[in-house]
Amino acid sequence: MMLNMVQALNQALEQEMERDPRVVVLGEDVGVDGGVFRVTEGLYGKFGGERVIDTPLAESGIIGAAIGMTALGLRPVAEIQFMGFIYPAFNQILSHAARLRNRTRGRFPAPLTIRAPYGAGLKALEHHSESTEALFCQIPGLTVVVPSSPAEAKGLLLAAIRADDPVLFLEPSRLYRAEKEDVPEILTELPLRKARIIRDGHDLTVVAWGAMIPAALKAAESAAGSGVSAEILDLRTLSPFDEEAVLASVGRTGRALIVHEAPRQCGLGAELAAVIAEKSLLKLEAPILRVSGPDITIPLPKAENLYYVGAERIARGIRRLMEF
Amino acid sequence: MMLNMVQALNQALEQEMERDPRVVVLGEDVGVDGGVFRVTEGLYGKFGGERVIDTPLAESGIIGAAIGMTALGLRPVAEIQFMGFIYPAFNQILSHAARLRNRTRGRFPAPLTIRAPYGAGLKALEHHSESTEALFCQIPGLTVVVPSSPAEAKGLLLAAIRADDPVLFLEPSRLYRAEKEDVPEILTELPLRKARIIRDGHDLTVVAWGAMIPAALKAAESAAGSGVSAEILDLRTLSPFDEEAVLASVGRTGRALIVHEAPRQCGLGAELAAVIAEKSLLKLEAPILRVSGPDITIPLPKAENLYYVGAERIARGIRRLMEF
Amino acid sequence: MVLTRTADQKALKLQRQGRLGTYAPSQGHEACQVGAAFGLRAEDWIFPYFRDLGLYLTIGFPLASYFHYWMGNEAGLISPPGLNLYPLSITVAAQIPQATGAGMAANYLKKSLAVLATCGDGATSEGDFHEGLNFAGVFRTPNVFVCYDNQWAISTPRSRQTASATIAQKALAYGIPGIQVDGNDVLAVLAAVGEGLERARKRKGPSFVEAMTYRMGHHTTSDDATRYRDEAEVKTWESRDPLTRFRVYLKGKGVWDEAFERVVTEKASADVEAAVAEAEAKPAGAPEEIFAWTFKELPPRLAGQLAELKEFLREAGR
Amino acid sequence: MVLTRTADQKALKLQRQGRLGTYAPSQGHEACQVGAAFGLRAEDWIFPYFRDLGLYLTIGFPLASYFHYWMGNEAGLISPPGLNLYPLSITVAAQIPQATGAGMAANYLKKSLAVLATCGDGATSEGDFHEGLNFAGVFRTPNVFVCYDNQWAISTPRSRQTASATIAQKALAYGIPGIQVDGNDVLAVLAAVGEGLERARKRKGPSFVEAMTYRMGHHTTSDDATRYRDEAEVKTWESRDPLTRFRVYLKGKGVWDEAFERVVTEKASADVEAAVAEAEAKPAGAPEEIFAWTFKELPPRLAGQLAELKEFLREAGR
Repeated sequence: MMLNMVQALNQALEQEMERDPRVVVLGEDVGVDGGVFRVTEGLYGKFGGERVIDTPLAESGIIGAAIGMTALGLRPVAEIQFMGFIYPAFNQILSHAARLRNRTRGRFPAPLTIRAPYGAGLKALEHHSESTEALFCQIPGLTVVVPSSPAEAKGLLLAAIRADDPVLFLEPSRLYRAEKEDVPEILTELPLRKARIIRDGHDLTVVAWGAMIPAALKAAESAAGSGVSAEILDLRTLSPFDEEAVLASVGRTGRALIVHEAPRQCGLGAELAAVIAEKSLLKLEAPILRVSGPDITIPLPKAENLYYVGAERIARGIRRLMEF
Repeated sequence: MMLNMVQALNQALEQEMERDPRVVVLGEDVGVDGGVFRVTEGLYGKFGGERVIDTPLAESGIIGAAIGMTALGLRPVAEIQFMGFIYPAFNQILSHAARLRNRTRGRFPAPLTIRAPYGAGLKALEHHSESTEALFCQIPGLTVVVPSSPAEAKGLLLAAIRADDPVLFLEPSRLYRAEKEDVPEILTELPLRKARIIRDGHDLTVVAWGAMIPAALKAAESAAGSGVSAEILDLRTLSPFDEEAVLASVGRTGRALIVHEAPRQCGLGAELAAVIAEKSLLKLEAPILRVSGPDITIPLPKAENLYYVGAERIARGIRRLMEF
Repeated sequence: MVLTRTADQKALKLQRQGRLGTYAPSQGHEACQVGAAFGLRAEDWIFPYFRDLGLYLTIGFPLASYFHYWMGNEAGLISPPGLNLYPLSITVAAQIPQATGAGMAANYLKKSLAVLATCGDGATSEGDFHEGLNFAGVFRTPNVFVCYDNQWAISTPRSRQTASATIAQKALAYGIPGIQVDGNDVLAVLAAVGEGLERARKRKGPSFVEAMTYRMGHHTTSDDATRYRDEAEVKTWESRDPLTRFRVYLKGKGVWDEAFERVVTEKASADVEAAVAEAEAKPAGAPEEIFAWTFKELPPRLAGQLAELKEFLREAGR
Repeated sequence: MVLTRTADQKALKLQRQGRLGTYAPSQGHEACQVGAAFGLRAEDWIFPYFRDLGLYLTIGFPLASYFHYWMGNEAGLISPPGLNLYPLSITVAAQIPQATGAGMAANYLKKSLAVLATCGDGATSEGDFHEGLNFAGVFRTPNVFVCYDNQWAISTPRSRQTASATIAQKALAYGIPGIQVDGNDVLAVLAAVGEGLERARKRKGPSFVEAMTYRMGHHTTSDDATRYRDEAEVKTWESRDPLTRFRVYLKGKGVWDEAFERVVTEKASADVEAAVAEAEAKPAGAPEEIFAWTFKELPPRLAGQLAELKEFLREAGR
């Protein structure tokens, strides 16, 4: 069935709730309203208010409550309305959810999923365009996942909910309704921790995720016009990430371009570059480049385009890398 | 006068409060008790409870209040008792303190200083040995400073308080009473954003900060016995960091070893490696190596030594880099 | 209040025309916003939230700037010199401990002034609300906290926001006097907040006002309130329109007539149109503008990124 | 309570001897810890904080594990099978919303059980306390929240922690019944908490108990309480020792005599010594142990770091 990402996520939630009575959904406006982006639409009507829970406006309370639910064997899926509003819950995520397995030597893992839309491109209010995934990639015990298409979104969300570790599942809001894709009605989960090559190439490797994937594909097509063959690796799981796939691709192509819309400094691109620089230095034919947002707060809509990373900037990065 | 780091910090606070009536101190137990590490000892008696403020137990409240104080022209120095307890204040730091200058186009900057002890080595309770400085280095607008000796601590704290931007000032608790140093009674501030070479060398560059500096010096001495000449760069300001100094030193030596006690993934070492890999690739004679804590939560005291980065591990990193 | 209503409706119209971004409408809140602001003095401080148009206008904040912000430019948050207005908080309740801190500063500086903070009922569930009010109680700060209890936080009704019988009674948890007033009665709000401001200026400590009102519109222009609330409820509150009520009151006092209404309405329309024109004439952000305010001085790495951006724009022919 | 006192004093002695790490002593809290725990049933859940020795012992948590944790090994946090005890929270108040979530889960699962959470008076200032209690009120969870109001949060006296007249009245802000009891009277605590547990099991909603007590010792072994509090105050509370009071009560009931005391004391000492021996015999963490529990399956990158560590240890001859 042709679905956009919102519909695919909705289907994943509905099917998984039907399959597994341990799955509950909670968050601000996820119930009666169906979520501000409608990802949870229809669930309240189908599963009721004790299972699709409209909470008060309190992010730390939401994540803390989700943690407590795992104690009794539930698998909560908590929604944080926008990534820019997740920080009040930072302590519950970092000091608790991510550490419980380790603190209790496996007695009380915390298999919860935190969903949040993230990223720029919607010309939204302050705090509504955040892309701070790297902050969460330094948290031991936390799995961070970002889908790049409707089918990916469904399969990875199923995997996130079924994972026995806490997962931060970041949804690129720019892709919510961008395109439809054929999403199998019956779909098992896609593997976590595995990157996928979505375009083969031999001149350079573009490592990206989320909304940067369609942009990178576009840039690669335009580069192909100039005879440049770009391989594109969709990282999918940002932490723990698939180092082997990254090194294998860069080893083949000899050039690495890392793309993210987050600020450059201490973005996940830094870690990827560092790993390549440590383990594949002799295979490199050019410096490792990053195309990213600058190290500033993302501007309000009037100047958002000056910040935002799209196909043009990626294409420019490809050119610069090939010209080296 | 020979002072340890606690005494040097205490002297900086006292002198700056005498000099500038806008400086106030707030936090848990900073007043009557003089701080759990005694950094604020004596200030309550000297300046009174409206200026050296014992707050209720609420980290977001502390930072939020400090921000509000800057509105009326004060320069608050807020203490978070341990870095592991700073996360509830993450939203106030990231979304507010660091952004106010930008949000108001300079009308309301937030010149506050947040002090927090950090790092391992004290064999402390859970959450008392955190080293998550990199989480704060991706926040645009926030300056992150770490001193590595008593005199540095005094000079950099003075600079942090006088800075017109918000500063996170992280104090390596392991160095609080480790050594005394001659600290000038009259000392103006040391420059922010400037690294310093604390040991000249020509075979490789060790970039480090905080408690890793004495360890790196020890490792460099032992390497010198094997004829290896290690240059040591104390980064001091972690964000925005002194890229020029890093590239200049690595350009001279051709080898880079980055040392931090934080987990490796997405640590600041990743950004340093990425910058070197982007801008100085052709000058490198060996891969960029990182010596760091592993990507796990720091263990409780019985196994803390398995995590902790000290001179031995740094020496091993130097050997591996030179053997390449 | 008429100006507020007029400007608010204009903002909605501009949003539909694509001339203004996502917008949080104020309809229904005119009395509590204006009433909260009316008793303020020049030396007082204000920590507002994101639905506070009437407050902004009452204290003399330029409407053009207000539009400019919601059109998508940070420069619209700049308070004119002499206006002690902190930028509105979008992250819910973060302004509460900040306002308390301003009150602590006033105490330390021995200033006789009041610090006003506003929030919605949803904000009362956030940790920051609690921490800020608790500090205010402990430090006896010169704060007045006003909660516009408008019954809905997006789709969450007041009854599911908290099981507390009133919001006002939450103040008792902090040793702060709390009062509930009719938020659609501008004079009631003014009286209650005014009393709090006086207490504050006399350094008698903080106070809390719950102003009962109703969010007549959607949460923002991205929201569709018909999905989750009853039209009948909206109708009930329509009949309590704060403007109508004040009009009736003024008429009873003999100071309102249709000519007066016409003058006020026309003045409001003209002011709003002028403000829109002024806001739309302001330049969009340039590369330098978005880089300039991260730090006091541009660090070399940021300067490099700015140069990179400008080079990209040049190459792209923009 | 005797066992708690004996184990607590032993922990302090071990800490001074360097055999146990920084420790948060429980002296003075025996009645509220034991009283809070005594009415629990096997199906109930517990979310404790870091000063809860008496609670742990009352519900049958192995003392050897408790020592093991405070000696510096995570394995000491493992609850035995069948014991619904979540790991204690060191970060203040984080356990409160977690306990509420457990209550929400119980509601969803239609289980008749109670969820107990404990905290100190300092915790009541944290945002998480507020958010967790507010959720409990809204969702009518089967929670009992017990605050050991021990007058001091490190150096902050109760009077500077909040301007609220009582901690118990804070519950009213969440539509939750709150009660203040004498926390040094084990039967009073048991009665109040027991009533709450019954309410919870009958799905009548949450309740809150403030148990007035006193932290007789330092905050932890790293603290020096003589720097900030009056010896006279400590003396006053010494005379209210919960053990003495219960002894007097039992004597009055004719169920206490010196022979009984001797038996109890000797049993406690023997149990404590056995627990210490058991805890000290446990192995220190191995490299595999500190890596094994970050994720369910060790990711390749972590496996690489583990190999790196083992190589380092081998090279270093350890």
